Amino acid sequence: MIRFESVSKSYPEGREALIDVSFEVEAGEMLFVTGHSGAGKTTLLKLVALIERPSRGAIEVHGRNLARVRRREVPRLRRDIGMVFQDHRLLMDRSVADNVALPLVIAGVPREERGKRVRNALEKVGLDGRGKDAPAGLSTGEQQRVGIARAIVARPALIIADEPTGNLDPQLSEEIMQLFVSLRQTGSTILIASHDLALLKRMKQRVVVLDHGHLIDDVPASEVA
Amino acid sequence: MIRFESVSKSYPEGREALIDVSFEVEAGEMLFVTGHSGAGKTTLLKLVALIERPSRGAIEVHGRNLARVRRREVPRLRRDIGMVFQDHRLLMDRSVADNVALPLVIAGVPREERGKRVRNALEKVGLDGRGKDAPAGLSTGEQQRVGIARAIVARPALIIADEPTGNLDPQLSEEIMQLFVSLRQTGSTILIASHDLALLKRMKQRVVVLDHGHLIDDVPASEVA
Amino acid sequence: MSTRAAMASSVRHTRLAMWRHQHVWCLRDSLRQLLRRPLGSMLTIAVMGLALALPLSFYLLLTNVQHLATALGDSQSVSVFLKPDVTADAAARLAASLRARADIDAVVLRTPQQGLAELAAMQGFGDAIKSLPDNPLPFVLLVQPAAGAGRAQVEAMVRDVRALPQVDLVQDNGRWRSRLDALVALGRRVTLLLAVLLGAAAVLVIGNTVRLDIRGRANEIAVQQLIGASAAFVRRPYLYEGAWYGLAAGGVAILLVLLLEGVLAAPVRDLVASYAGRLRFGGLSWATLGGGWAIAVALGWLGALLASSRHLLRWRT
Amino acid sequence: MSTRAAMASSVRHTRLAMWRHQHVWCLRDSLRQLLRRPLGSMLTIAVMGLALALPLSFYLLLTNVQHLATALGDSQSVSVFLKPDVTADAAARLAASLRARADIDAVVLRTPQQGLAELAAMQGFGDAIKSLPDNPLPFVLLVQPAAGAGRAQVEAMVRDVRALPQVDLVQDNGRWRSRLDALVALGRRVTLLLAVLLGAAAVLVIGNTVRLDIRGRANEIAVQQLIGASAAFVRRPYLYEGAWYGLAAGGVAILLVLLLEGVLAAPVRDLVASYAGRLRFGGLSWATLGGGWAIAVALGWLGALLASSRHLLRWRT
Ligand SMILES: Nc1ncnc2c1ncn2[C@@H]1O[C@H](COP(=O)(O)OP(=O)(O)OP(=O)(O)O)[C@@H](O)[C@H]1O
Ligand SMILES: Nc1ncnc2c1ncn2[C@@H]1O[C@H](COP(=O)(O)OP(=O)(O)OP(=O)(O)O)[C@@H](O)[C@H]1O
Ligand SMILES: [Mg+2]
Ligand SMILES: [Mg+2]
Repeated sequence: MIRFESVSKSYPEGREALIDVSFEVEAGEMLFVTGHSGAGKTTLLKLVALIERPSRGAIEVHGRNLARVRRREVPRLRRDIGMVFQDHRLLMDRSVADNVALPLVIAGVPREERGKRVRNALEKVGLDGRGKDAPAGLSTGEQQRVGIARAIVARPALIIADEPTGNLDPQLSEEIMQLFVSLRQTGSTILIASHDLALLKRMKQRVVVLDHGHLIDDVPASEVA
Repeated sequence: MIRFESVSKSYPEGREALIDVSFEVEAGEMLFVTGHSGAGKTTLLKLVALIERPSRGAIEVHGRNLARVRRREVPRLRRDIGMVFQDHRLLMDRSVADNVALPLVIAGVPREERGKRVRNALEKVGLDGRGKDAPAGLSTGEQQRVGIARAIVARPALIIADEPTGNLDPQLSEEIMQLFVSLRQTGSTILIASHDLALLKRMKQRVVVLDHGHLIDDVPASEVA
Repeated sequence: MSTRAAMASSVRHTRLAMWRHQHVWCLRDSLRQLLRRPLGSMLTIAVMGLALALPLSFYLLLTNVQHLATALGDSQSVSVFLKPDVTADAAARLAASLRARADIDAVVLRTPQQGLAELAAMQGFGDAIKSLPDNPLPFVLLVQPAAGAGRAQVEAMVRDVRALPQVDLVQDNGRWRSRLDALVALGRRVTLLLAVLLGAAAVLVIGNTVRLDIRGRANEIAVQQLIGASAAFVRRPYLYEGAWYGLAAGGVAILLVLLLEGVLAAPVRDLVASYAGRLRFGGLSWATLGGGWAIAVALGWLGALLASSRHLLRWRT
Repeated sequence: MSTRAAMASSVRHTRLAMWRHQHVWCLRDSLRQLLRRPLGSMLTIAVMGLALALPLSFYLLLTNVQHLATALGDSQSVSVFLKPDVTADAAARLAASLRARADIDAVVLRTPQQGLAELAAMQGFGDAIKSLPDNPLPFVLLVQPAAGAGRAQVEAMVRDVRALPQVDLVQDNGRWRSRLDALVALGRRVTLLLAVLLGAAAVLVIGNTVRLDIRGRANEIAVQQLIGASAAFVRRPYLYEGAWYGLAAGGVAILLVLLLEGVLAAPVRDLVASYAGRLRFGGLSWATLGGGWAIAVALGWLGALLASSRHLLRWRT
């Protein structure tokens, strides 16, 4: 599903966020990316979603070499990816339901169908009945869950989540992670960045560890303890 | 320094974020506020900083009854508070240094003095040399540290931090918390909301616990284990 | 129909439905955005309406000046005063010979009697002149230059006529008329210039508003793009917005012009009262107003197009 | 100086320094914000410049129409044609008696000889008239109504004069002049209206721009307020911004008007060539231009003031 081959990424100012990173994720697999603040976790996810382009190396997603993707094809590819952003990225002047519905609007899903699927997604993140609220009227953790609902509402083949539990208490964090695990059972590939080591240990999934842009460890699910 | 007396806060839509909360913080004391997502932690901090007003009950900060503070006095009171926001609240179109300098500009500190103090604050959060970068060019954890630098740069008597380590890895989280503890030694009163129970246990400071708006526990520093 | 054709048609149908759902959403959404800040939208509409009303007003004024010029008659004519000793016969012969010229359309012969009567009527002391023992006036030929003759040709003709032995004096009435024509032409050019300038201003106003609107919603656009919205999808509400601004502003401009017509009609009527109904105040035709309105919508759309294209280039992904 | 006074002075000094540091920061900052988006700023300035240039242009045109009217002379005068049998003596006596009236400023007596000479010169067939055996024209009195007399008073006077037994006919030249005056007055009113409308439009343009700018920077404002910035501090850069827009737009407007002067001067010179230098094209004075510029700055400031006050009310804390 995803293959990184000696990928490096340096930002314009010469900062090297990723250095010679290689790994592979099978379709339907779940992978955690961890590492210290500034290690390059977000950069790695951004490369998969075509938000950034690698400086060197090749990335393959869904059998496509991302280097060959032309700019006008990007939107279509992104529609197959559900992404949870570290800073939520909600539209503050729309209701929670409108935020969650956005991927469906972009995909041209009819109105009634949208309503149904939005309610379903909000229920999954524990925000049933808050569809009409403004995001500003939610706590940060609640906003984070709206972002998660938006990422899963269109049932994408690939889900990318950047620190999806950074603003959640330990118990809710575990619930949300379990939600991702259950999505995996419906066939989605899932890629999650997180620095919550305690949580990762409990999830017992494959973990890759970044350190100053280097991939320093790749622990299979069976060895996580 | 801070006294809450049977404070309740309900938001316009009738949601009760805090219910009958009472506690007291001495000048120079450090207090953690914890609780699940949506428990009311942010609301509590907002009341102290006059960002929200209580629905019932009285709040006293620095000997002033906040109910008696007129609107045009608010800015002056806020200048005595350094606040770290859960969503950072950086100005994305200014450099990191400009962001950190903002409280000093508002206080009318001369230019050279500003530069010195900004460099000093950035150093404390481990971002020396990144003053000229744009916040968009920082990882989320780095942005969070910019927010912390901005809160402490004007050496306020009261520091309020909302989830200041939500985007930081365990090691850096501890370093930042130690920074707050050290600020306490220079006489500042410190109020921090966090859901990182493991971290709180290690810090060994007083903790109050919120649950659905109720203050359900108040653990003195000596009893934290 | 083969299975493949049926499938292709079904896919096309789905695409169309998708596209329709997007458009319906976008229509509602852009209208909601405008209504969300009624004051700001009204400001923009008022400014653009004013910018469009001005060239229309000038066009209105100019049309009426042309009316005036036309009503004042085809005064391109040239008066040829013959010497006092030229007889009626000789005058008629001369008139006929001038009529034969290619650069002359018509020649009217005016007798001394007609001239005296006219002079008497004009100067207001008819009795005095009528009591003259003898008519001192000569024969006069009113020469109408060929239609479409330029100023230079008319003046060449005047020189020719002036050189004739029977001619005492030639008075070229066309001069003031050509001056008025020059004035109207100048006015027309200024109006055109103004229309272009203010049309551009209208595009700028809308473009600027949409641009600032886009800037204010940069975050929303970025989010849409991150979620997989195409450039066309992101841009569509702004184009609708521009067209709607144009529609409203065009309406305002037309109202303003109709108002101006109403305000001007009365004083102009008084002003031209002495022309005894030969002049009337002409409003703009419905076709002109409708065309202006359509142009307004197009300008709004154009402004939004420019603003949004410039903007979308910013986000490289 | 007591210790307390010294301390108070020191505090005041510090306050002043604080205030100065804030202003310097804000000046640099608002300029930087404008330069950051040069195209957008230029658009706004162009639109506002155009809005300001229009009333100035109208003022320019109107000034020149008034020039024209003045150059055409004080034609409020009334021509009084006496009966043919009135003698020179009787005419002089009548002139003297009219001069005594309060509603008449001056009376000029024109003899039949002068009238004939004038008629000859005017009508272009001098020889014919000069060869008349007898002068058929009467004495004429050119009566100048009292300065400041209204139309009604002049007409009452005309009625009086018309009733005199010696008078054959009264021709009131003032009529067309009063029509022109009415036209100029109308033009002046239209220009004033336009100036007010377009001044308002300029305020709206700036206000709208600043408003949208504030909207686009709502997050920044919220952050500043959370950190303890006073309303004045938050508002200041926008006021500077508005004033700077006004300054630049005023400059543009003045350039446009000077350009219009340049463009119009040549054709107007041609147009009035026949008036033999009695007319000249008058530009706007430097005082007018300077005043216009100052008003532009004030309008920009005002627009920003309105936009920012409306806005700041939104954030209640
Ligand atoms: N502006 C608001 N309008 C309406 N409801 C609000 C508003 N802000 C917060 N709330 C509600 O009040 C409750 C408490 O919110 P608060 O932000 O204080 O929670 P929190 O403890 O900070 O949660 P988190 O850990 O997720 O940040 C939540 O249910 C939230 O939805
Ligand atoms: N747009 C950018 N321009 C320049 N430098 C960048 C940019 N984005 C990230 N960086 C830098 O690249 C490095 C890796 O950033 P990244 O966001 O991938 O870290 P991260 O692992 O997600 O950290 P965190 O846990 O704090 O979110 C950091 O040093 C950061 O400053
Ligand atoms: Mg990150
Ligand atoms: Mg919170």
